[in-house]
Amino acid sequence: QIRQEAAVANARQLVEKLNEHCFERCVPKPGASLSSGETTCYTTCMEKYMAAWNTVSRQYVARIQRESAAAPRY
Amino acid sequence: QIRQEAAVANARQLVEKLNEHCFERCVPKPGASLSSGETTCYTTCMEKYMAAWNTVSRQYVARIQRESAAAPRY
Amino acid sequence: QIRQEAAVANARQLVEKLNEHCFERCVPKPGASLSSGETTCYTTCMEKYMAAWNTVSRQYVARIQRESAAAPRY
Amino acid sequence: QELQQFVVNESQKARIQQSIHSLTDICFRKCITAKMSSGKLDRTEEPCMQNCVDRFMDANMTVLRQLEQMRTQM
Amino acid sequence: QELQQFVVNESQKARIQQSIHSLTDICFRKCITAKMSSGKLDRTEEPCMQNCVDRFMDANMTVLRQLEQMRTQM
Amino acid sequence: QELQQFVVNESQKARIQQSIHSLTDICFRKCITAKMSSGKLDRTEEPCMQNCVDRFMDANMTVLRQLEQMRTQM
Repeated sequence: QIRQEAAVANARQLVEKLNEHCFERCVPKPGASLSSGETTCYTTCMEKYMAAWNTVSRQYVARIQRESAAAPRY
Repeated sequence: QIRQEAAVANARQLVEKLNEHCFERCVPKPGASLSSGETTCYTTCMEKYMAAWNTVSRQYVARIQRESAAAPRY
Repeated sequence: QIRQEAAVANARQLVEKLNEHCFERCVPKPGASLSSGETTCYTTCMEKYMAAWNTVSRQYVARIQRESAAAPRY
Repeated sequence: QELQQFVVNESQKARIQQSIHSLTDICFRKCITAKMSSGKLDRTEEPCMQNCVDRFMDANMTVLRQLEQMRTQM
Repeated sequence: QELQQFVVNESQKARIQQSIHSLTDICFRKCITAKMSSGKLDRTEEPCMQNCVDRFMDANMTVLRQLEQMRTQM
Repeated sequence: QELQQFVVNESQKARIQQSIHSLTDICFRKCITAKMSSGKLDRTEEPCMQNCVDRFMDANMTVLRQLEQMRTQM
């Protein structure tokens, strides 16, 4: 159960950060509704942010594993 | 008592954010004392930030209520 | 033991903030390795950030003490 | 059980407060760009703040819908 | 009761540490704008950092005083 | 004791997740600067994100090494 809560917190933070970046970039002047250009930008930005998050995860975890293999702790 | 602590934490965060924005804007080069121009700017900025916070609160809560009325959860 | 944990948390936050600022400034375009210019900039930035942290600590604590001496609380 | 309900309610409230702080931060930056001249929100700032809240939530909905879709496809 | 005093003291210390981190962050951004050439704070950076701390606290005082005033008027 | 191990593991995981969020934030800002045209990372963005993670960790190592050295000299 604790694990599930951690996963939810993790997903929530991803969405928060993503919104921060993509709203900043794709909606410079908020109007009476999201224009189709803004919506397209947002969807693209969202996919890119998640791709970036995946790349960072892979790279970071690989690095940590390499380092802990080089200097094992007993 | 928990409620009161929450209210204090809430007020504290408002003041923190407000200081962040207004100090950034109104005191570009900190000198030996706050000039009267800086003080005026700060007071105005503070009032505006609190007005903004009020507008956001009203708009956000109204939106949440509209949405939870449209899609009630049992 | 609680005190020690607090000290560790404090040091960790200093390092985090320092990395944020110095990486931002010294590594504008991350390449295949840190160039010697980037490394020098980083070391300098790190020392400056820690010097800044020391100055802020001294100034802040002195100010608090002055104020609590002027208006003692019973 | 009453206690549990109390905790749920309070943490929901805390989350709403958090969102309000974060939205005020984001939208103040976007909408209040002119020189500080009055402590009130002016004729362009007030609707900008309101639109900012609503567009942010529209965008957030888009994200959540897409995440939902991705989960179903897995 | 001693335990309670210990908790109060420690959380006060934690809050002071937090303020120091946040002030270092804000003032480093404001005062350290030149190229990193030395690890020490130079002749303009050191007083700028000190003034930054003091002016921030002056401004904070203004805010708290005004909030107090508003509360009395309610 | 199993419980303790569980807590240690989970909080380590939480710290790793935190680092991944923070690195994604920093590196997205550095590497994704062009107009959003595709949801995937393009030929320059992907290696930039990877290098960004690795260089950040190199720089972080430098900092930790220097802090260690300073502690030994005290």
